[in-house]
Amino acid sequence: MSAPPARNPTRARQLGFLQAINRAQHEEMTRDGSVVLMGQDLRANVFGAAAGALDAFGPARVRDLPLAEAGSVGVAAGAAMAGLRPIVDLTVASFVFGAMDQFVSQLAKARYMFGGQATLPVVVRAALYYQGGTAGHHADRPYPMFMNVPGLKIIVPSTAPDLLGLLKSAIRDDNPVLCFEDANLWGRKGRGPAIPDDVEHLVPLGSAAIRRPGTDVTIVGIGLGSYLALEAAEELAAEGVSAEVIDPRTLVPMDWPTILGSVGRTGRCVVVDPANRTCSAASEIAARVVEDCFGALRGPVARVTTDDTHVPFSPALEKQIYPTQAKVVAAVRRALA
Amino acid sequence: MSAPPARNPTRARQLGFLQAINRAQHEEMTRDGSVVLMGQDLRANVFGAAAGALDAFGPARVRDLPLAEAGSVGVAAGAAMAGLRPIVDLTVASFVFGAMDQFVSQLAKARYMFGGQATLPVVVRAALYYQGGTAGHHADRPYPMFMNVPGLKIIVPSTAPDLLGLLKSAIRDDNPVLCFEDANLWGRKGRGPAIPDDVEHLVPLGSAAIRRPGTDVTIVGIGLGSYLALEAAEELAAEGVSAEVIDPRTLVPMDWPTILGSVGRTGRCVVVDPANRTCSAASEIAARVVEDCFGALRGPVARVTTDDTHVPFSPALEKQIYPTQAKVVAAVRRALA
Amino acid sequence: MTDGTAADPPPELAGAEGTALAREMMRRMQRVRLFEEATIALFGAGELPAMVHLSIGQEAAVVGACLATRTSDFMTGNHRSHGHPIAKGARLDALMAELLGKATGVCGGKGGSMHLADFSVGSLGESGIVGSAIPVATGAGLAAQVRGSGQVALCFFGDGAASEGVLHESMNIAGVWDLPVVYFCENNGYAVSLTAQESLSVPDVAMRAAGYGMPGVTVDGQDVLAVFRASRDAVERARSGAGPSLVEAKTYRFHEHAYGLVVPQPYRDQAVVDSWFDTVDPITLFHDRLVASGVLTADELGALRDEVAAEVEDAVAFARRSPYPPPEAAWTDVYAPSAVTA
Amino acid sequence: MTDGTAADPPPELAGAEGTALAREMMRRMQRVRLFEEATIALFGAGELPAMVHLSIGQEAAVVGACLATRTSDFMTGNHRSHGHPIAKGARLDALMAELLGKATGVCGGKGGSMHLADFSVGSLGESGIVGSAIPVATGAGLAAQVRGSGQVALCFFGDGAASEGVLHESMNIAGVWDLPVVYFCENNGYAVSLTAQESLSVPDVAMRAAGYGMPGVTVDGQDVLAVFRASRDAVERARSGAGPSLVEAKTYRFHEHAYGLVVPQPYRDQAVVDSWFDTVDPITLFHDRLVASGVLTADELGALRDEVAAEVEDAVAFARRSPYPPPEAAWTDVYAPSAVTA
Ligand SMILES: Cc1ncc(C[n+]2csc(CCOP(=O)(O)OP(=O)(O)O)c2C)c(N)n1
Ligand SMILES: Cc1ncc(C[n+]2csc(CCOP(=O)(O)OP(=O)(O)O)c2C)c(N)n1
Ligand SMILES: [Mg+2]
Ligand SMILES: [Mg+2]
Repeated sequence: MSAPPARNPTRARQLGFLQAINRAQHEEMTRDGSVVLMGQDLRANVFGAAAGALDAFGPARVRDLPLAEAGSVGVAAGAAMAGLRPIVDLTVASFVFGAMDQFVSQLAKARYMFGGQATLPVVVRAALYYQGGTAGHHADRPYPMFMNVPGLKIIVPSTAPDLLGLLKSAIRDDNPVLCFEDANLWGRKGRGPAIPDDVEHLVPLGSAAIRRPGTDVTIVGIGLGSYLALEAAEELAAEGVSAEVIDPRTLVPMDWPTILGSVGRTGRCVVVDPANRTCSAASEIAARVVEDCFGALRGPVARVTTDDTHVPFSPALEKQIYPTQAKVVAAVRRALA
Repeated sequence: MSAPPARNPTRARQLGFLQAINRAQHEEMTRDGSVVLMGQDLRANVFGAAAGALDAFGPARVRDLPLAEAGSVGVAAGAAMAGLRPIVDLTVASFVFGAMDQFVSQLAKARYMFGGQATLPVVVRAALYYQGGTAGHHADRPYPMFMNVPGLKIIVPSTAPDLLGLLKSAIRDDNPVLCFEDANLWGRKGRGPAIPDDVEHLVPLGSAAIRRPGTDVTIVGIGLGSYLALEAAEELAAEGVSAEVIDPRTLVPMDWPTILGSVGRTGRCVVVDPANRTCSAASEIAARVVEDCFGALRGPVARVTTDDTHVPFSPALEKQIYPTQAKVVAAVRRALA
Repeated sequence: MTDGTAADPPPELAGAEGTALAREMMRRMQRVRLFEEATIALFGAGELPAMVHLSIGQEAAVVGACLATRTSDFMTGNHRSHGHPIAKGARLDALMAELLGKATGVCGGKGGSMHLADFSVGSLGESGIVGSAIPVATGAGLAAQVRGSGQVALCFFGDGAASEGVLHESMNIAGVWDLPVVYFCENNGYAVSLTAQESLSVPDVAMRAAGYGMPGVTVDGQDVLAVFRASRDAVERARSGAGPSLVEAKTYRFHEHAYGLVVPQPYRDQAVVDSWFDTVDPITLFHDRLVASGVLTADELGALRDEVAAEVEDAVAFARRSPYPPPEAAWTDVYAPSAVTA
Repeated sequence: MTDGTAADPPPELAGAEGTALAREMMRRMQRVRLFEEATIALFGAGELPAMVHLSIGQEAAVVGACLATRTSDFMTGNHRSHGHPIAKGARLDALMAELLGKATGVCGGKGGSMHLADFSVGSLGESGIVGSAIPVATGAGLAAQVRGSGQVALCFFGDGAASEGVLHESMNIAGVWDLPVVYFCENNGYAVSLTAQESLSVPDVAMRAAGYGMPGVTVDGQDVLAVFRASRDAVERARSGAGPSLVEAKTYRFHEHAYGLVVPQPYRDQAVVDSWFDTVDPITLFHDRLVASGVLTADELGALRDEVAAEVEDAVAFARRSPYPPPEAAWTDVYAPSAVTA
């Protein structure tokens, strides 16, 4: 959790994950005076994505929150109903649970229950802080729970350009958007298409990215899972297997045409999802694939997920429970068998 | 929410849903002095399952809780770690969200994170109170969210005998068990095998029930969904389709051998689940079926769920969004196509 | 004044402006009362899809608080939902249509009795999840502060809700940030069957205000003027930038927790409850006070009641003749349209 | 006593029993201090898998509170987790092994630095989720009450955690039910970089006690005896059945929020922080007081420190030579064995 170097426009094309957040927030707060930023330790920039925000936008729009997750999300909901566009930095995804009622009963439902009177342009950010020895209370990957709640949008960007573009779209979106940031990617520099320098680099919510075209199997990879998928695809290419790798980028709304279209072509599907296995995003994708692509399907849809256990502290234990390149390769072999 | 008639042993074989709860709680509290009951409006028996409890077991063991969901579940967790076996009646499943952090961070994780030192024999009960005009804040069916959390067990009984036997097993279980009670079944009398009069009528957690044997398609039905499945099966029988109906009864641990064995025989599967569609229990079952039974599968696995919308108040709207017998029949036809 | 027992009108009700205020207080209390009596009739006739929680007995609390705010101020509340928007100035017809699940309902028939909201009068919605709207009001206060709009947020909650953690989190945030919020507790002595004594570790909810560095007062919730005064002070404080306050009105729920809810075991003495209609009815108390102090005559007050009765009758007729929402409304308003699309 | 500046020992520390208590206070404070200094060294050497939150500077608060309880009493705490079980009497070797993720760790290597628990001394676990263990302690108090065991539950939380809703819910429930719980706030002035002033709407957390009908006191958290006295009163009250209390110790966090956490922007004056080691070190303060009042000599205290140093050294050696858990431990303890099986 050390600070990133200050945002440097000349390095925009090699933008890091935290700088992407910083730039998205900075640009959108500049563009729209109703965007406010609330979170923990923003002034001290403990998590590294808030550099310069307080100086640039002042204490009315950049606020350090007391420890109160339900209060924080609920205050954002009310502020949104009354005209602001809050961004709430809950820092670590394991801290979302205390706010669950506010997510479900207020953020997700208010617009519907009040017949469209309410608009809730709220972005809630939280890092998926797993695989780093932080143990069971800091390493959750809870986005599947939120996928079960209509009314919320969910993004899980995996590249810095995507994070920049998706977060900017999220801030402009009139719906509550949860942004889950895979902390294992904090260190990686941007990849994919070069980022334009202008402030209109937007990635629309609900559009997946085909990271690598292929013909034999579709590997859908979420967050860090998209990298594992790419690495597995390269390993498999050496054996003559051509894998198409898709990063959904947005989980709600999911880009079904891209995913189902791909499986329709390849006839095989593996999903790589860092969430716990049962009722994971992978489960949803597998269920939808078998429901809508059964005719094209030539093998089982395999899920590569975190095991249904908690995150152990000991590094000797922790590394075993997550998806790995080897597990993805094995799953592809199962899907091809 | 009117009171059920007082528990009457001579009617045990035609036990209603609320009486089954009452009897399970009464028998287990009699059997084990460490079982305590906490909930809202127990003394006044507003929800109808607490008749006589206060008189029988006294105010130390039967407690009306202030409105504080996180506090209630967390207090139960702590009491369990210190030797009690609490039953918490949260009344309506839409009220669980305020306690989510306590469910996830304490109830589900404490045993694991403390290396097995903690034992958490806690039962949390909540009614699935949908389809009755209560609108968005009382009609949630949130069990899939909890299925994504290892360490919790989850039961969704659909008959009074099962509720009795599962709840008794849950109270004796050394793990946290969430009991979701489909309120649409409150009015139904017991069905299935006659209930023995003795106090050892136990249904083990993790065992599904085959409600109806069949050969052409497996219909897995959860809660009220198991009745819709049976009714659909009867309708389909008239057309010569033989449907096997399975009620999982426990969602965690799921009785996979029974479900997968059935699909292995029938080659077709439809899942009826009152939860919201995305990341539902139906999604998990479909994903597992396609992963493990692909070779046997002769058609798409169809999910019949509640639509991904909120529960509208107007009766003109509400009835459309849930699974119905007609939707199940249509899904079976899709699966057979 | 014709005899020695008549008092002078209190300063707030003196003069033409005072008379207008008195009228408005009575009008809104009558609106709550007669709207809800109509609701009882509709419930009895089987015209309501689900149970309803009534504010009868609590009219002075909700009206006294709301009349201390402006229409442009914000408000949230709870499952006992009818009184709040009525007192805030919402139209009765759209509220009644909502109770019947009609398309013309204030929430298009999608919210229902526990979840009324009328954004046009600052009513940001009532929560069926007890306590859950408390941070929402707090956030509306934050928006007012950030935008410098001069608006205030009024946050209704019950004695039962006072035990919920979000109240603590909200009052603390409001206290730290000096947000323009008035936390208003309708302490009617019960959370369903649980007495306030059993759910609260202090006799008065207002005693908790000091723990948040804000003023807290307990007032007679049957006295609309006392409630109005305490609320006006709190609203002024909030509007001036001095921060939040807590006002607690001790009041009475005359009816059962909800129409449609049978509580099997008695938890309060029905004879005592019945006597409240004679002893602590806020409308009768105010009526008699207005007449005694010469602000309005019994005839004027009778005429006002008739006006409101007609308004309620119209609302019921409007609700009845309104259509149900079209089937596709079940799936709309889950999301707002997106700004950025592919 | 050799000169006029020496004071008589305070009554708690007088006589043989008093000397034993003083020894134990010092021993446990030294255990916390030296254990954590060893932790810093291990962290620097790259032997710790993740960051650690230290209680250095807060030893008087945690030890004063814990020594007011019995081993059989319950305790919960938070991410700043080492001091609590140490002060409650846990063995250092199993704690240190836990920090290294070893099989012999008190949690089998599955909890780690933020989540120590030693049920054998009543330590029911520390929570990495701030505030989340507060109701757990409250529930332990409930169990003690229901079972009539005479046990008390000690609940540690920070100034940051004081803003969490579960504290309110827990204190209210404890207040209503007169549970034997001592809510103990280690107010070290900061929640990471946020000052207590910025996160709390009152100057003292103890000011909130009145809102729950319980006594609340603020004590000097650097004075182990003052903390002990306040805690003893609260524990006695709880054990007697009179209900919960809130004790707030104003204390100082000498080190950064966590070793391994770089805070980019300074939020406190490092020169002031550095001066604390000289001015408000609870161990130095107690040491000088014991010597001045003739309870223990400097030599005796030096020997005691050496004993503890050896104990810590052994703990480190034990932890280092212990094996990692077997791979399959990743999947055990998710569930306890079931009583009822098919
Ligand atoms: C979170 C939550 N828990 C429980 C309920 C069920 N419930 C509805 S109203 C109520 C009592 C609320 O009491 P109070 O806040 O005093 O409001 P009142 O009904 O007296 O107006 C309860 C327990 C609920 N709606 N939401
Ligand atoms: C629910 C939750 N929110 C945020 C965090 C991140 N965090 C860890 S410690 C801490 C500060 C806690 O402050 P305080 O309660 O005063 O304890 P201290 O660290 O000062 O001992 C924060 C914000 C967390 N662990 N849990
Ligand atoms: Mg009440
Ligand atoms: Mg602190």
